[in-house]
Amino acid sequence: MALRIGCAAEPGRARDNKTGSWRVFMPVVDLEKCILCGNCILLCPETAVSENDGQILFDLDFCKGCGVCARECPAEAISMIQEEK
Amino acid sequence: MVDKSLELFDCGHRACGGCGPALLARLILKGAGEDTIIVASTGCMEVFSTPYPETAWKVPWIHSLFENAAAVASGVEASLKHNNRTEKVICICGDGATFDIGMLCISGAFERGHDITYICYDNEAYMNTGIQRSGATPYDASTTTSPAGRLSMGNSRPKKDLPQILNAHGASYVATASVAYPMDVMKKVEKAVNTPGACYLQVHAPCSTGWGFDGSKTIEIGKQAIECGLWVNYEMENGELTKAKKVRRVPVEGYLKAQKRFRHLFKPQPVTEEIAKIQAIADANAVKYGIDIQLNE
Amino acid sequence: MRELRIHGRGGQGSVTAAELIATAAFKSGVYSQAFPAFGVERRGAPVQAFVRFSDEKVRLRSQIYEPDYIIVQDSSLIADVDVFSGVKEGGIALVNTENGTVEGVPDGVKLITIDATSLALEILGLPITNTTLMGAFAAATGEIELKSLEEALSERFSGPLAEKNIAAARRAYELVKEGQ
Amino acid sequence: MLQIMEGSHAVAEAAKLCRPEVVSAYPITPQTHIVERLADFVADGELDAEYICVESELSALSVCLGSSATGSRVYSATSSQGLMLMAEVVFNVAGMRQPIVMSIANRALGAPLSIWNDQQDSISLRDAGWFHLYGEDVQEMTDQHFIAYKAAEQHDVLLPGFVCFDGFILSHTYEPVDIPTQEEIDAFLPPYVPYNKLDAKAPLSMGMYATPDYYMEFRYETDAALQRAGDAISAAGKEFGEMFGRDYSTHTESYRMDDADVAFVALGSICGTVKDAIDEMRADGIKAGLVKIRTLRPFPAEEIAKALAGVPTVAVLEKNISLGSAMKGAVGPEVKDAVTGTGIDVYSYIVGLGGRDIRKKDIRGIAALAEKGKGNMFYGLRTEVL
Repeated sequence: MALRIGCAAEPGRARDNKTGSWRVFMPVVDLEKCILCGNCILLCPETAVSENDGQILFDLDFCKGCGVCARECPAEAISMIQEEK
Repeated sequence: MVDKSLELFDCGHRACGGCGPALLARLILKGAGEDTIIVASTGCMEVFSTPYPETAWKVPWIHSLFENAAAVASGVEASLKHNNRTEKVICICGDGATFDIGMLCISGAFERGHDITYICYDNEAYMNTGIQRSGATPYDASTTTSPAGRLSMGNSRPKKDLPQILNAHGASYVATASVAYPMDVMKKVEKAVNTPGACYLQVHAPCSTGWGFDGSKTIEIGKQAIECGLWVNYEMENGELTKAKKVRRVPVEGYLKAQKRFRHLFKPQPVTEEIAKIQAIADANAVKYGIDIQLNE
Repeated sequence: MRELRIHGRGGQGSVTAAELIATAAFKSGVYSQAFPAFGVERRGAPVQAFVRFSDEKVRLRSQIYEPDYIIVQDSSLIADVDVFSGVKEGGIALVNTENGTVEGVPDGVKLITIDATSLALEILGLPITNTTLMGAFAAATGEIELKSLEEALSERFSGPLAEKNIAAARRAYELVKEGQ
Repeated sequence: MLQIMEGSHAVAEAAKLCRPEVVSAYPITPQTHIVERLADFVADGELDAEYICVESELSALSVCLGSSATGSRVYSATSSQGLMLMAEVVFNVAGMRQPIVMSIANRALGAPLSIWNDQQDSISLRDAGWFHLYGEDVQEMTDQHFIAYKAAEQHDVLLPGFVCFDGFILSHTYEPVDIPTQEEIDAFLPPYVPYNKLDAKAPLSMGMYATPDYYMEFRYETDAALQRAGDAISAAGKEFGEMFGRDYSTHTESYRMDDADVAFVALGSICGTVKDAIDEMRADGIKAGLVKIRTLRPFPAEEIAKALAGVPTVAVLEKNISLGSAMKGAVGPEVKDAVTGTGIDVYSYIVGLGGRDIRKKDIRGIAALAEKGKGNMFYGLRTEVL
C-alpha cells in the first residue's frame, strides 16, 4: 500500500490491531442476573461491549479484559474468569 | 441530542486496559456527534489512538504538535467559518499539553474567542512519557519527577486552577466533569459545542498506570475523587458558577489510600499532617463550590 | 546614476521625504529607489534616508557614501553629524536654516539654504519641513518635476492636508528658483 | 504597469492577489509593514480573508496549519526570532504536506539582538522540508509569491515554501514594481484544490505518528516531493514568464559568466550590488561573473555546476554563518559539492551579518582574495574592536 501523504489515514484500520490478545481475564455475563442497564456498554474503554436481542455481547477480538464492566455492573452479573488460550 | 449508541471511537486502540482517557474519547464523540473535527495534542491519547495507519477516530482528526492544538483549532475554525461550514471543533489534550506547554496558544485562542471547545483529559501528570508531574498534578502525588523520598512528600505544589484562568478570559462556558459520570460528560460536551465562542471542559480521567490502581477501578477511583471533594464537577456560565455536584463528603484518606501515587502518605506510617493538608484542600473546595449536602436537605 | 542623502531627526519625516522624492522622480520618468538607514532611532535622534535616480533599473543596494545631493532637514544636525561627508564635487547641499549661514560646506559643493521651518509654520501651521524641502529640492536639482511632486503629495495626503503640502512645496520651489 | 511601492507593500499586494482565505501572523520587525497592509486590505474589504491576530509566531503558523488542513489557502509572514519560535511548526507543516506560503523578511538572529538583515533565519531552517526562494529585488520577490503558491499546491508537490527577501534592504525600499492585476493572477493561479482536508463528510486522521516501520519512508517521500518541487517551480516560473514577460524557469541566474575567471555565487539583494561591481571590474579588465541562486531548496546542484563549468575560482557570498563549520558559510559546501571533481576552487565569505553594509569595493576585495586562494573567512571585520 502506498504511503498516505502527510501521515494520514482513513478510519477503520485500528481494527487491524486485535487487542483481545492482551487479555488475561475474560468477562462472562450471567444472563439471569443481567438487567440490561447498558452500564457495561457505556463504560467500556474499548467499545467492545454491545447488546443484541436482549443479550450482552463482548467483542473478544478487542476486549482487553480490564474488568471495568464487571466492577461497575449494578447487578453483579459479570464475572472475570481466567481465560484458557 | 446526545446519542448514547453513537460509536465514533473505534476498537483496536492501544490504551492500557481500563483507560480513563480512552473511555473519555468515546464519551466526547457521543456528546458531540459526527459533525465534529478533533484537534489533538501530542500525548498519551494521541499515541494510543493513531499509530499510522491505524486510527481509532471515525471523525476528522488532526494532530500537529504538543503545544499548539488550540492554535491549530483556531485555524480550523477560521477556515470553516470562511466557508460557512458547520462542523464543531474540539481540542482533546492532556493536562501537560493544557496546563503547561500549551498555555500560550490556549490563552490566545480563548482571548480571540474562536468557536471551539477545548477539552482537557486530566490524568494529572505526563503519562505518555512516563508519569512526570504537570501543573495539574495534585499536592503530594508522587510522580517520576516529583518522587516521594526522604526529603520529599511528592509534588510540592497544589493543582493549578485552570478553569478559573480560562473563565478570566471571558469564556462563556467553563465546566469540569469526570469519566465516572458519563452522562454528565456527554451533556457537558453537547452544551459546550453548542455554546458559541471558546469553551473549556476539564475532565478527570483516572489513569490506572500513572496513579497506581487496578484498571477495573477507573470509574470507582473517579467517583471517590468526587465523593471526597478533591475533584468537583461544576459549571460556570458567563463567569458565574451555575452548578456544582453536591455530595455527602467522605474523608480524603480512602481516595488517597487506593492509589500508589499517595502510598508514601500511609507507609510506613500515616503522615497525618500531610493528609490533613490534603483534607484542607477538599474542605476549601467544598466551601468554594458549595458541594456539601447539609443534613437538613 | 545620481544619489541623494537626507539627514534629519526622527519624527521629521526624512523617510517619507525619501519615498515621496523617489515617487516624484519615478513619475518624472526615471528609475528611482528610496530606503531609510534602517535603525532603531527614536524621535529626535539623527536619521538618514537615501534616494537613487537612474535612467536604468537601480541594482545597487549599499547605503550612499558619496552623494550628489544632500538635504539637511535641520541645521542643528551639522554639529552632531558629518552631513557633508563624501558629497561629490559639484554636488548640491540643501540646508534648512533660518539665517542662511552654514559652516563647513566643502569646496566645490553648492549650498542652497531655505528657511523651511518658517515656511512650513506659515503654510501648514506645523514645523514639518519635509514637503517644503521636497519643493526646494525639485527646484535646486531638477531631478524631479514640480508637477510629479504635486502628484505624489496628493496621492500620499488627502483633502486640505494635500492642498497645504502642495502649496508649501510649490512656494519653496518658487523661492529657490527665484534665488538661482 | 510599473508603479513605485515599498517592498513590503508589494508583497502584501502579491499575497492579496493570491486570495488567501486565512491570514495569520505576528508582528516582527522588519516584516510588520506586510501584515499591517494586509490588515488594511481586510479592514477595507479589499481582501475577503479571516485575519487572525495571534499571540505568538508559534500560533501564527499553527493557525495557518489548521486552516490549510481544513482546505484553505493561507498566508503568513515572519522574520528572524519569529521564525525560530515557529521552528517546530515549520518542520511539522512540511511533514504534514501543507502547501503554505510564508514570506520571510530576512533578519539576523540573536544574541546579540539585531533587527538588521542577514539570512541566518531562513538558512537555519533549510532542512525543514520547505522550498526556499530568494528574491534579488522587489519585483522578483513579489513575483515569487505567485510562483510559490502555484508550485506548492501541485498534488505531486504539496509542500510549503518560503519566499525570502532581505529585511529592510528590500522590505523597506521604495522602487518601481509591476503588480499584476487580479484577473491576471486568477488566470495564473487557480483556486486551491486540497488533496486531503478535514471534512466530516469524509473523515481522515491527519498528522498521525509513525513507528520505525514507517518513519523513514515518510521522510523519503517528503524529500522526493521537495525534489519534484524544483520542477514545479521551474514550470510555474516558465508559465509566469510567458504570461508576464518575467521568466523564472531557472533556479539560478547567470550574469556575465562568459569567460569569467572568478564567479560569485550569492542569494538575494546583494546580487544587485555584485552585478554593478562586476560591471566595474569588467571595465577594469577583471573577468568576474555572478551565479545568483533563486531556489536554495531544492538545491539546484546541476544547474550550478553547469553555470560554473570552466570557472577556476568561485566566491560564495554568505549572509549567514554555520558556526563551527569548516567553510564557515552554509551555502559554500553545497556549491563545492556541486562542482566536486572539476578542480574548481570554492570559497565562502561571510559578509553583511547583522546589517553590515556591503559595497561594490567589498565585492572587488573578495574577488582579489579568492584569486589569491584565500577564503572561508569573514570579510569586512572591524578588527579594531576585536
